[in-house]
Amino acid sequence: MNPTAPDLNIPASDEREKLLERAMARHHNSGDALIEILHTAQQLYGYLSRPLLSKMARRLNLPPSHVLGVATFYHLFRFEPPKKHSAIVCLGTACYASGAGQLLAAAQQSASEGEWTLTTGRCVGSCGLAPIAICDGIPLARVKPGDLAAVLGGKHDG
Amino acid sequence: MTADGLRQSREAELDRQSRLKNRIACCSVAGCLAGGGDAVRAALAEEVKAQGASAEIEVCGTGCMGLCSRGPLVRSSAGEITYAEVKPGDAAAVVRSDLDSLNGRILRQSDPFFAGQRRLILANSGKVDPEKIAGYIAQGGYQSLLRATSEMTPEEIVAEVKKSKLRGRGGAGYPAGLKWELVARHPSATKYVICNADEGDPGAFMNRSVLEGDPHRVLEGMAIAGRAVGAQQGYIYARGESPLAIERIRTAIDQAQREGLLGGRVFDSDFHFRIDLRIGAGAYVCGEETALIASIEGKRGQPVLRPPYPPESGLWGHPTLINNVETFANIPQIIENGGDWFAGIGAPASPGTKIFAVAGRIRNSGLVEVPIGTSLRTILFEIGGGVPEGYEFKAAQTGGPAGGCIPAQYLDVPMDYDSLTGIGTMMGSGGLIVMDTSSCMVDVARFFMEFCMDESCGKCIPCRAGTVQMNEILGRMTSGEGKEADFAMLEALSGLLVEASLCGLGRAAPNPVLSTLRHFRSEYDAHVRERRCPAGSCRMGASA
Amino acid sequence: MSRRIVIEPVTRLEGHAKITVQLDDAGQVRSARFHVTEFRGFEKICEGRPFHEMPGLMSRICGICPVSHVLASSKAGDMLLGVEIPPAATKQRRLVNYAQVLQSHALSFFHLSSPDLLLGMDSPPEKRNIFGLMEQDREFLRSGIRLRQFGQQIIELVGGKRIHPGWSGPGGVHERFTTRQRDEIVKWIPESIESIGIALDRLKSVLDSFREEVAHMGNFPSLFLATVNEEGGLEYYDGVIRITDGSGNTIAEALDPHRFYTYLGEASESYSFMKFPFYQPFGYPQGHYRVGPLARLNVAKFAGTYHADREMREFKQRGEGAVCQSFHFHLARLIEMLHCTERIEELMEDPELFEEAIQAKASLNRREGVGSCEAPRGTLFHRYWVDKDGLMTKADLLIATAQNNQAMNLSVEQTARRFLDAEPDQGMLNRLEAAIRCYDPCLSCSTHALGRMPLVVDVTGPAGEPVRQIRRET
Amino acid sequence: MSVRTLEVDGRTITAMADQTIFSAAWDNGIRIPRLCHLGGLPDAAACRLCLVEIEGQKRLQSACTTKVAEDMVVRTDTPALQAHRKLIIELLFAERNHVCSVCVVNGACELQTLAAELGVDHIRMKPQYPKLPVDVSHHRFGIDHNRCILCTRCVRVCDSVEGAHTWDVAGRGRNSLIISDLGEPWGESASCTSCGKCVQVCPTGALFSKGKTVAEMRKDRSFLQYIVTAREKRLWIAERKPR
Repeated sequence: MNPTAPDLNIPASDEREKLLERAMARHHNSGDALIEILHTAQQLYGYLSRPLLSKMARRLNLPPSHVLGVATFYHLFRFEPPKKHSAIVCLGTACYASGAGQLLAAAQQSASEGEWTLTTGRCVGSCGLAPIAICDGIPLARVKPGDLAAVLGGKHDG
Repeated sequence: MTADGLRQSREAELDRQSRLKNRIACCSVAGCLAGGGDAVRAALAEEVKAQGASAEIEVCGTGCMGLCSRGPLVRSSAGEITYAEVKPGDAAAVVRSDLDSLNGRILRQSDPFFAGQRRLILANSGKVDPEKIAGYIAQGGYQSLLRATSEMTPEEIVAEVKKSKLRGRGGAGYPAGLKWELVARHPSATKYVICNADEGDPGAFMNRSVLEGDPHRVLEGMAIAGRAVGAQQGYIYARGESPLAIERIRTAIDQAQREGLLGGRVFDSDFHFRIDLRIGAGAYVCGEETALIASIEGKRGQPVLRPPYPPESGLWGHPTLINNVETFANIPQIIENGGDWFAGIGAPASPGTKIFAVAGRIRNSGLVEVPIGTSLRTILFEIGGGVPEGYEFKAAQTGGPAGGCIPAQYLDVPMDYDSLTGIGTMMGSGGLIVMDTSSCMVDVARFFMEFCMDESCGKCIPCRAGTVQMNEILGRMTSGEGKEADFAMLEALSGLLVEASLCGLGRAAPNPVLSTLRHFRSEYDAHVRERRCPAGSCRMGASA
Repeated sequence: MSRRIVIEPVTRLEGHAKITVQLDDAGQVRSARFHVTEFRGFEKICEGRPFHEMPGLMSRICGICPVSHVLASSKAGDMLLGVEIPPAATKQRRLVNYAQVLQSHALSFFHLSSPDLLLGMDSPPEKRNIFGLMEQDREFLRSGIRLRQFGQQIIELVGGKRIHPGWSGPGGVHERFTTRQRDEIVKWIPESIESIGIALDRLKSVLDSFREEVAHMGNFPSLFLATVNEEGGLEYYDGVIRITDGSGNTIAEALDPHRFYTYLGEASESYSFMKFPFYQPFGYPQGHYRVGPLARLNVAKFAGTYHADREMREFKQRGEGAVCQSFHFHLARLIEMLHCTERIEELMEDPELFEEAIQAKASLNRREGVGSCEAPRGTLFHRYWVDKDGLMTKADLLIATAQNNQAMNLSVEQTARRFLDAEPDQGMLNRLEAAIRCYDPCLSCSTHALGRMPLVVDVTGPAGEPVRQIRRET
Repeated sequence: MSVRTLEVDGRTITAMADQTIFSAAWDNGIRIPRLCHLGGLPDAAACRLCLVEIEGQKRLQSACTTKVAEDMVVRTDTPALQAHRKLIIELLFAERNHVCSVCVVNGACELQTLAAELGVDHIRMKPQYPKLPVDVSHHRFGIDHNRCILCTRCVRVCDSVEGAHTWDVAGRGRNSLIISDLGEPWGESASCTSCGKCVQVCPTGALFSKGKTVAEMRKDRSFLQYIVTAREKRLWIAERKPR
């Protein structure tokens, strides 16, 4: 263990920490399970902070650079706290062919200052409903740029 | 579970079902759920309750029935009727089988969309609830695993799969039997079976629908494979972007383990087989088998040089059998009906059926399962209903970012592995996107190139930097800034990527460009020499 | 009728520029301007780079005087490290700086200016170049080429490469000076001193025929700025700044070059990318000053070497307190060459030059560093700011040619007034160029510019409308 | 160890059975270009410069990872291979910011040398010039990502020879970046032993010793051979060439 590594600021009583510890224990603190544990950590904390990554590196006996290298390789991992709402615009082929490009442009414009984290997906698997956007888990099928912009720009609260 | 237990379980469920007056199965995979399927199902359940018919009418979920563009779909066992575009308000009419008020949204089995298909892998769709193992068992599920563990030797299983001439459904079409044999013959004591469920092609959702709709079929196929090659551990590597599929697999594994169909001493044999789920985290390249293995090992999903191939040295250096979802889903029926039966379906060189995810400018978009070798015309114009009025067919894109475009003159080409390769595209995992004359083919190539650029793992230079430059050139062309010299550079870079890339992603990345250059060269010329987009839909076309 | 004449670019300069002569209705010169229309943005390139790379990077500013930039940059680096470098390193840097002045002056005088001086301003342009001179006086030109070679030889011997030496950096230099190198160098010295003497005699003998040019091509009182040593003698590497005026009076003494920005300001004009530096207490434009060979000989009280001192005494006789004619830059240049050669000879005998310690090791100790030295064209200042890791956050370069900017403009105007006839002819055009060429401006570094300007002469009417255009292909 | 006989570029050569084509060719004076391979490090087969044609094989194979075989016929320098290599070098130059004239290893850079050998005197594609950081927080060394070609030699030497695993690659594709520890400045890395091996194996000026100016940096890899040989043959005193 590295004595000079930054200390963790998460209180020991934190329930999430216990859950994470348990997840790591379930995988016998094996480095092979890194991606699984990153998933768990992100679910618990919303994103992967540096102290969190450092903690996992120590517990799983992995070099920190390896942990960050793996985490940043995959697009689903976040390193910043997510905003209040999240929207995914699908850019799969079918959606693209149905005008997802314009959809994304409209969404980007209205999401830039709002409370929405806007990401793009490569096919959410609902090609029959193209173009599709998913706002806070709710799919908007055959959505028009204006409607999506209204959702992202408005005081949508759900 | 014992053989008797399986039989009893099956009979009990069949008996229960036979006493029902009607089973109303609501499509409960991503496509229909996105269209409001959950609310429909809730409304139906409410309606049944309100009518006091809970004892005789069951409302359940089921796998993908195919016609996603007209979802949510609901299927009624009474009269074998499928209702399309069902809204919660239709609940009463559906429960009462009030056909008049559902007029125009009634699909019978004779509808060309259903009649033209041969559903083997998707056989349970509309019948089995993916969240309940009993339904799968009732349809004869796990019988093949029973056979494989109690009546067949591993060698016999491999022989049967070889006899079936099943080819891997992941895209390359490598004969599954040969792969199984390689792993089976390896003397290593530790071996693994991996199910590649990292279906990442944009526009492809076959595997996902199979996992969401009939997960046990895949588990059974994997277990049979484990028995055949001598592995005791299997992994399903699923896309992190498909939460529903992940949930369904998890449930299914739990159920199978609880029933003793997975785990130690399956059917009281000496066969032990566990399956664990591994979840990807958003990396297309992990569909490549060595990258997938790296990812399961907790590493960056970067491909490593082959050989050695996974059957020799795969997961943690042990012999590993990797097949994709659809391949494994084929296994139970091959064991059940025999390899010869399977070999008799579809094209002689590539037998069986194939699921295509048909989307884009087409009337009936969704999942279509047909015998391999069915012509594109049949799939698109008979089953798919053709392009909607006012549009004209231009090309179909197969094989995702690694594939190519099929122009109208090849509509009669049989959809099998070798024929598609012959016209410069590939079967791929089964995505089939229909484009009409308003699609700019240069922009289509650019779209796929951008995809490959974003998804390149960055390990080898040709793919990492070559995709950037190809994207740059295609971007230039679609903005009206293309140069004559760009053609030569595109070709040179394509050649480099095809020949020098480390893995399949890089080698296949130029395919959409090469294929569109081959079939739609005049469109490129118009962009570069005349500074116009004939389809009028790329960046240049839009601004003009 | 008011006309505007534009000449661009001025040929036989290291860089490109253009001249506009504005005429009034009477056909007289209203004003004349020397435009610098290129922009190179070297300061921008430096940002974010480690300061250790600066000497190498800065040497790329200019292919003519890379050494000057390397030295100023190295000295700024020394200051960032907070070290005094070993004597051997200082002496090596001095040696190379002398060599640099020698080769640059040789290029300016023999290759660029001597065709005008020896063939006459009105000789046909196709003859009035180095090839024309070659036909007339092969031996003379050869001696000039050899002199430049001598300077370059030293730079190559010590710095490794002739054009872009990276031998010096923050803290000192990177290779020891050897007796073998000395032996190579001393061979050249007698010949050099003789050649420079001959050139001096040649120049002095033709000066009478340039009476008009001497009097009207940049003859005006101004301030002069240069580095001098503690005794007030000629100094090129390390000293204090002294400023004198057109009558030889001392305006400022013993100014710290590391604080140049406290007494030198920079003004800008819309017509030029090049800044107009001025002496702050006098304001702009009154505070404009000249730097370079002429300024150095005016500011310094003596040279400190035998031959140069003799020539310098004679030189100072040409003015009253100060030599104000920019035409005498040429003469000053030759005297400096003589001085540099003598200094090189002295250094060859200096045991400290051969000492083992050549590098002061230290890590970053300051966040701001200034380095200055006398470049062939005048005083050069580099000022750097770095972050805590030593990455450059900002660079500010004050370059010799820029400091002569105002003087060049005045010279152009004066020349135009005197030599402009009713129609622009080649002799006039050439004199305008020659006026600029006195300063041997290195425009590429003073504007840090990149690119080429077409050669165009524009004549415009009262409202600025073009009357005619003269093109001259380079 | 048994011996194999094979043909490389028309010459018949012999090699140990466990030798790669690359090292067998090298032993016989046939130099195959490469940037990611370095004797003594595990191979990545990533730069694709050492690809060779092997008779009877459809695909080009990387010489650094392909073992020799009896009667193998290898061609290392066909026009097609040369064209690929030139293009790879061009791609590298266009990918980041490789301006030799202001680089610390100018004149001693493997990328530059290869470009010269292959006759790459200009690039025909659009330079990307991403604005990447320079990290000089380490007291002895610096890393300039603009000059990094992502060969991962540093990552490999740090992991397999030094054993510190300070370096790794973060991100992917064109956004790949070499990182130390959790992406903190190198100087704050707790795992770095400051051994400098990464600096010495770096083929370009991406990793450099601080205090070096343009064209001054020279890389010394003798330590690698020494460590590897010493481990294998227990030769603890390195043979050093007299300076």
